[in-house]
Amino acid sequence: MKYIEEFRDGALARRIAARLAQEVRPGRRYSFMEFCGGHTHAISRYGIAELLPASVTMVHGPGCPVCVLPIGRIDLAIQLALERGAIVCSYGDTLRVPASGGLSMIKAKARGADIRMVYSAADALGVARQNPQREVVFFAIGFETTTPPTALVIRDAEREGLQNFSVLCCHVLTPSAITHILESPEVRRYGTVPIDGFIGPAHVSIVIGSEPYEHFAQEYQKPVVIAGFEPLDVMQAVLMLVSQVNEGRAEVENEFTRAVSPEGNLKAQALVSEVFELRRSFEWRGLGEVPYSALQIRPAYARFDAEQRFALDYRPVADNKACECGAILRGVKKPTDCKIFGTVCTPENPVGSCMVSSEGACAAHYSYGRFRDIPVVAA
Amino acid sequence: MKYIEEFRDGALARRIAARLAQEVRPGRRYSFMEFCGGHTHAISRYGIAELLPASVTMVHGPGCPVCVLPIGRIDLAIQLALERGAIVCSYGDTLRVPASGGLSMIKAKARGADIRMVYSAADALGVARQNPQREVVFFAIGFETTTPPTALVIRDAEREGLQNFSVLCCHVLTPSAITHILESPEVRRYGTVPIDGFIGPAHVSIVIGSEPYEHFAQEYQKPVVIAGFEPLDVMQAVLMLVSQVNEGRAEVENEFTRAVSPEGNLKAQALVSEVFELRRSFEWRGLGEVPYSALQIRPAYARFDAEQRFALDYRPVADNKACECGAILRGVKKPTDCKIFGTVCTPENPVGSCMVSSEGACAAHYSYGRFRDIPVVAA
Amino acid sequence: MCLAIPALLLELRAGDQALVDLGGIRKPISVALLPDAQVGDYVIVHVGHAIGRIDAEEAQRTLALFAEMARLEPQA
Amino acid sequence: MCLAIPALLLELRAGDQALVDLGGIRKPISVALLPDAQVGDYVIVHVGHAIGRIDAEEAQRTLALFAEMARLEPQA
Amino acid sequence: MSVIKKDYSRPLDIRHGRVDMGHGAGGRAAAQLIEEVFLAAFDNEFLRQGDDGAVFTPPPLPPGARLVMATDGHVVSPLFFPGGDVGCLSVHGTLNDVAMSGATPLYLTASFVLEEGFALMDLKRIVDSMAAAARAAGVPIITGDTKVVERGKGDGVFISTTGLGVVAPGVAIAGRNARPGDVVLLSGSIGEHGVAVLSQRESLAFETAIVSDTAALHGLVAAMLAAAPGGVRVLRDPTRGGLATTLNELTRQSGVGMVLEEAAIPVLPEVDGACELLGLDPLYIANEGKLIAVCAPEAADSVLAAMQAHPLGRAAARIGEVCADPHHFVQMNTRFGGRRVVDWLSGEQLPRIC
Amino acid sequence: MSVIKKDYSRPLDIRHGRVDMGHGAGGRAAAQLIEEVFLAAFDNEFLRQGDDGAVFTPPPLPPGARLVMATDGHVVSPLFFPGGDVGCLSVHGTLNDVAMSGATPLYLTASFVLEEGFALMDLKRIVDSMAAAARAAGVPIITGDTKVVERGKGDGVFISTTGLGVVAPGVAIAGRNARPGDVVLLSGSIGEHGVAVLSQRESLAFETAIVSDTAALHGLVAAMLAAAPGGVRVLRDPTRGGLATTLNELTRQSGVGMVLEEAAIPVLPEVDGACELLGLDPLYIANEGKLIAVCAPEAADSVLAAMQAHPLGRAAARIGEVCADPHHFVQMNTRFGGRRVVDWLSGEQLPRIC
Ligand code: SF4
Ligand code: SF4
Ligand SMILES: [Mg+2]
Ligand SMILES: [Mg+2]
Ligand SMILES: [Mg+2]
Ligand SMILES: [Mg+2]
Ligand SMILES: [Mg+2]
Ligand SMILES: [Mg+2]
Ligand SMILES: [Mg+2]
Ligand SMILES: [Mg+2]
Ligand SMILES: [Mg+2]
Ligand SMILES: [Mg+2]
Repeated sequence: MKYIEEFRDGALARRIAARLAQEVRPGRRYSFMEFCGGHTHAISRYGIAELLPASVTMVHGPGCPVCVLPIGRIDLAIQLALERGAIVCSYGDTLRVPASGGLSMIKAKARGADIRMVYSAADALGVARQNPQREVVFFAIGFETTTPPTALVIRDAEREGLQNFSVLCCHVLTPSAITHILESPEVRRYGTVPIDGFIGPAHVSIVIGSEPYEHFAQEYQKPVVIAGFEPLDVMQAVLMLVSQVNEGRAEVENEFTRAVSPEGNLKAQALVSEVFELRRSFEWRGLGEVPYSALQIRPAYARFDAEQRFALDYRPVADNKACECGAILRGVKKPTDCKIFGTVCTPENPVGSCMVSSEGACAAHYSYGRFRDIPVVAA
Repeated sequence: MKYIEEFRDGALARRIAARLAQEVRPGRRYSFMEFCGGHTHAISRYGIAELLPASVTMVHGPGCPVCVLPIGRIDLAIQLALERGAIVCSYGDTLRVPASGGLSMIKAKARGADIRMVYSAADALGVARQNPQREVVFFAIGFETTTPPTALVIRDAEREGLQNFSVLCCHVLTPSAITHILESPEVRRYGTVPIDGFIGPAHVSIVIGSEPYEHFAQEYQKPVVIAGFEPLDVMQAVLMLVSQVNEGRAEVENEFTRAVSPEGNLKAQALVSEVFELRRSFEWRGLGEVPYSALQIRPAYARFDAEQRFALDYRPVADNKACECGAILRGVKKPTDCKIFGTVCTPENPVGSCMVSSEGACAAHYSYGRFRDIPVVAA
Repeated sequence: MCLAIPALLLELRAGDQALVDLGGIRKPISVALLPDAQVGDYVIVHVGHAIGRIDAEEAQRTLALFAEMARLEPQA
Repeated sequence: MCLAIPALLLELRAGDQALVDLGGIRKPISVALLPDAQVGDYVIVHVGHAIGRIDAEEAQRTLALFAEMARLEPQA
Repeated sequence: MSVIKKDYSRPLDIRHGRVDMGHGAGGRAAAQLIEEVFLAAFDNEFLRQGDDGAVFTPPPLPPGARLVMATDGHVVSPLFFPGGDVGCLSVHGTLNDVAMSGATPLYLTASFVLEEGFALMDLKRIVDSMAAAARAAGVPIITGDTKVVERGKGDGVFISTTGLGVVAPGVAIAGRNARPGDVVLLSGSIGEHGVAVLSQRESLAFETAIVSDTAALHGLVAAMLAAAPGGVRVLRDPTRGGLATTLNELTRQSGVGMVLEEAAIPVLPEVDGACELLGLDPLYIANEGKLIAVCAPEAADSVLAAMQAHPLGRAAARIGEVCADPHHFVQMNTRFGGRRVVDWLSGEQLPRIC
Repeated sequence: MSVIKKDYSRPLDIRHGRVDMGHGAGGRAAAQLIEEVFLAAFDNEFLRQGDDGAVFTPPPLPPGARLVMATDGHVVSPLFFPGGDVGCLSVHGTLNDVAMSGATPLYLTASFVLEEGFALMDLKRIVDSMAAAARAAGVPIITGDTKVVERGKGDGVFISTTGLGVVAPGVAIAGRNARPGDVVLLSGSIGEHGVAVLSQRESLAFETAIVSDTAALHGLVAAMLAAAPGGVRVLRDPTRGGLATTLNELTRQSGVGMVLEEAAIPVLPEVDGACELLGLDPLYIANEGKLIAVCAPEAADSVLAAMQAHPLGRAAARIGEVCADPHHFVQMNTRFGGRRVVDWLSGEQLPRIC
């Protein structure tokens, strides 16, 4: 497959690895956060960690839209389906995220909730057209990449005058999350999370462009390299970050020039700002309430806003006590720091959201990397 | 089972048979119509014909509510379910009656119609309560026996203020059907259907009493013996009819005094006349349009009348050309007179309605009596 | 037509309901159409409703009539 | 995050729809978010929508950069 | 830092859990369901092989011995009914079809189609009931399969079982073997299974002490065969469609007719009562623990005696005779003194008002 | 006056008819459905016996020979997909489970659960496809059962089949037999069945030339066993859960680990494309005509050669090796040069956005 396979070439990977080994300064440690779950997934799936010099540590960031969904939001979706009789449509990965009372959307479905997996937001609109006598709610999650398709269906529903369709909007914003991490005491005050630079989002950046990252690079003096999700992209980005650190630079560099421009997709941006506006505050799993970190539907489209249509009342719900997802999403801990990783919490029975999506740090490590974990205890 | 088994005693039957054999006048033929399918069924199921003298012929009447349902009425019920999305509830035997286009309610169900068998009219009301968002129609058929329960649910629905319940009323009246037969050219003019007397309805008479039959006995000089549906009741009624004929009497006699009084169930009658009124004309399968032969829902209960609620337009549909149901229901022909009896038309694939209910003359003969038919042709 | 069957009324219940027994089978029915039905009556049940009752004396009389027949010697 | 994949745009269709090909798989997608998409473009498909396109020259440049790396002798 | 426990997995929450699509996807959840529900209940050396099929060494087959396979799907609604449930039914239903060849059943297999949302507790109850029935019958369930379908595309659980049995040399039992003059025996009263199930249908709800007659009949069959070697010509269990339909099958297969005596056919008063109430005929009601035997006239008495001496045949009776009839009619002399055809069931037997 | 024709019945209206509840009630309609659809298609001496089970004389079993039974329920949606349908699948799926014991399959049984309203035309198409598959495989369907469930309580048709096969003396194949040092072979490219089925799902609809790989593998197995007697230790068909899950089953059963070479696992570009598009992994996608063989190292080359010489094994490859590992991990050296765990499938494999 063109533009895919070329970026998964193992021989080239070994060359970049060799170059990296030359580039790292003896005695210096490098710690980079890959913001996106897409990078986390690539690192685990392709075994990139084994190709990096021992002095380079990758810290997983909060960039997985499924992982940052707070329990209370899933509860709302389940409530709509089970108590209000709505058809709730959602992307596949959302269905397994743990909610209150031992439920998840997929378990609610087994209890009779009419929950449907869709591949595209447009499919949810199709479900609404086919079921005019039912309320159909699209449970919309995702970062800036996934927001424009949601904006599109809201605009289309409005144009068509659909009466039974609404969106439960959980779209969140990348820059606010990065700022939040950079502002966190662990990074700023205690230095317990040393971050020497960021691998910047790939697909988010296709939409928003590379400009929004200039701010961090300047304000926090952290290098940012925007990189694609293929394994060579990741290796190259690490190499570029190491170079910046070595040279004392803190710039926004773009490894993913084949898809990302400075200004991004203007059409998509315009559509998003037509339909959505900044939300004053939004709860993220792991990060808590983060001001201006999410979107809500503009008043002009209020009748497509499930929160208003059903007068929903958001109730935050505490994560499982043992779960370290919060700390992991902030980069403070690693999956194996969690006491129940791989025992009580597995992809089969995820306790926290990081064990759900294969981009979640815990799931990625469990599924791809846990053969490295020692010691072994027979159960 | 008390009041059942005593009336099925084979030894007694043979005594009555013997008495009958004594009673019939040599050289005289006796021809009696059992109005009710219940009697038809008993005659076939218990093999009563074999116990009757050869000079006594039983002619089957039109008293099977399923058999007299015209195609157009079933079409209405199917239309409500398939095209109007209603839940249509009906008694079990109705489901197999042939309708237009090769359908029946049970075949419509296989095509997605929401058709539910109920044991009681009250169950249909229960379905309406449980499905407040759906229209629920009770397809009500039957003679006077079955009408009071329908009246009751309409009254109850009105008291409860149920908004989604209505009745497609197909209730018909026994006396009009008997009059129609007595007035038919075959009986009056040509004498092709010699009727020396009637076995009068059992359960209908519980409700309407024995008085309504006095009219026929006097007006048409035909003896009527009201009889229960157990086999001894039937034999005894035949004996009583033979005696009346022999003695030149034409009276209403009541063999079924254990259940039938002269005035009937007054409470039931009152309820029926509160809810229903005479219909100007109604199509019967076999008999055609018969004036004042059926009931319709009174204007005071109009919102429970499915015909008004859905603005239904009744279209009469001709029976299958080969089908002799009409002539059979009028007593003019016997099942074996039909060219397709037992070949194209079987209980499995009924062409006419007389092959549906086990009280239908064709079904009763096919299921219980056809071993008497000769000759045999290998298929 | 009109399948109906005599069953013993075992118990009157609220809302015009009653419980009947037929050969050991018990079934709730409506007695709304037979408001004076009593426990011990054999009521005639049709589509879940009592529409009438058996008059025990008349039943006896009918059976006696049959029995009388039985006493006559049949002609062979 | 945000699974997305470059696919060859084969055909533009009415209503902002298009057909793409990925390794022989053909799938209808929406190009409403990329109105200037052209047949022959490699568009980046996310949840059934083209959200961007591959700049072939830039892709070449990136690959050239890797290739350059490959020419350097690794230190064993 | 956490450690990786070998093969750790959280036990299923049988009390509150429900079947979800993952249990049918073939992954870890599926493996767990099989282990903790099916394997736990059926436990035997064949299942413990853990392979997709079960390998076994058949008993030595003397010359003239044959094998028999029978399969049945079980889709009863409701799943639990007085006297049984779909689990034990799925064991008996297939064992009986094996036994009706005069065979000794050896092994069973089971294939489950579960509906998403089905309570694990109910599943366990059903599987435990299957296991108990299989154990009581002395026939292990040696291999199986589980699929899960979406809610609204199944009905709790469907169980298809297949049985393998061995027919001893000299035993020649088949539906085509009835001959005019043969005697028709019935092992007991009819209609209990069907009435027990009907009594639980929401729309018909009636109370009854009747319980399903579901039972494994191979023991009874063995006793009958032993009583009159070569004397039993046909065996058949009158399940769906009841006695009437089953006898019609046999007259058609053998190209004969039959004449039954209504008075000889045992029916419990409660079954009669339920049938009167609903307008049904006991001859068409399903049985799950009864059999029909057609015997050579000279063997009939000893076969009947052997039946009556067995706990599952105490009420066995001679109910009729085979005759020549090019129409293959089953006729019946009614208790009332008449005669009538006893036809095949047509369509479904629906409760009727007329 | 009409006459009674012997055994007259109107033929089924296959073109316009649909399954109704009567077809499952055991009466005349049920008998007719069986005769005109099932018997017409499967026709063989066993079914023609017309009994509830099929009696047969097994082939002579030399000392050391064993029998194997396997059962599988088939619930695929949609029922028809590129390259096959639930009918042929239900034959191949079970034959393959029999073959994975190294057995020669002898007989099949089939149990159908039909949904009220299912078009008879579709049923006939499916049954004909089953018949063709069974005939091609040389294995007759000797007995069966049909049930009908109400609309909304089934999904068109579910088919549970059970197979009986014979394992030759000396053949000892089981999931527990893998040993460190053994070689893992795969008979061809993976993921085609799953992708072909997915491509027909309304919500995912994509066009592809991919067709299901559904096929009966016992011929391939016979060729492999002949090539290296005693050399094949484990056989398994990687169906639900795909190659990844099946290998995890095997490592667990044998108490070993495995190391795979990603570059050696054949995957068609279209399968790769579909997986990229939907966020799936071909290692977890179902196959219906592939097998995994674990062989003694000295036998691997001849087994592989035999596979490649067979039409169903042309793309066969050596994909990895068995190793000692108390965790029973399946690990994989990635094409990229890293190493990772290849875990069990967890839950269902859902298309994902991240
Ligand atoms: S292993 Fe599970 S519980 Fe622990 S941090 Fe990860 S997701 Fe949370
Ligand atoms: S046999 Fe059938 S077609 Fe003929 S009269 Fe009777 S019901 Fe009508
Ligand atoms: Mg069977
Ligand atoms: Mg059976
Ligand atoms: Mg049977
Ligand atoms: Mg299986
Ligand atoms: Mg259901
Ligand atoms: Mg199997
Ligand atoms: Mg299989
Ligand atoms: Mg298998
Ligand atoms: Mg069967
Ligand atoms: Mg369905």
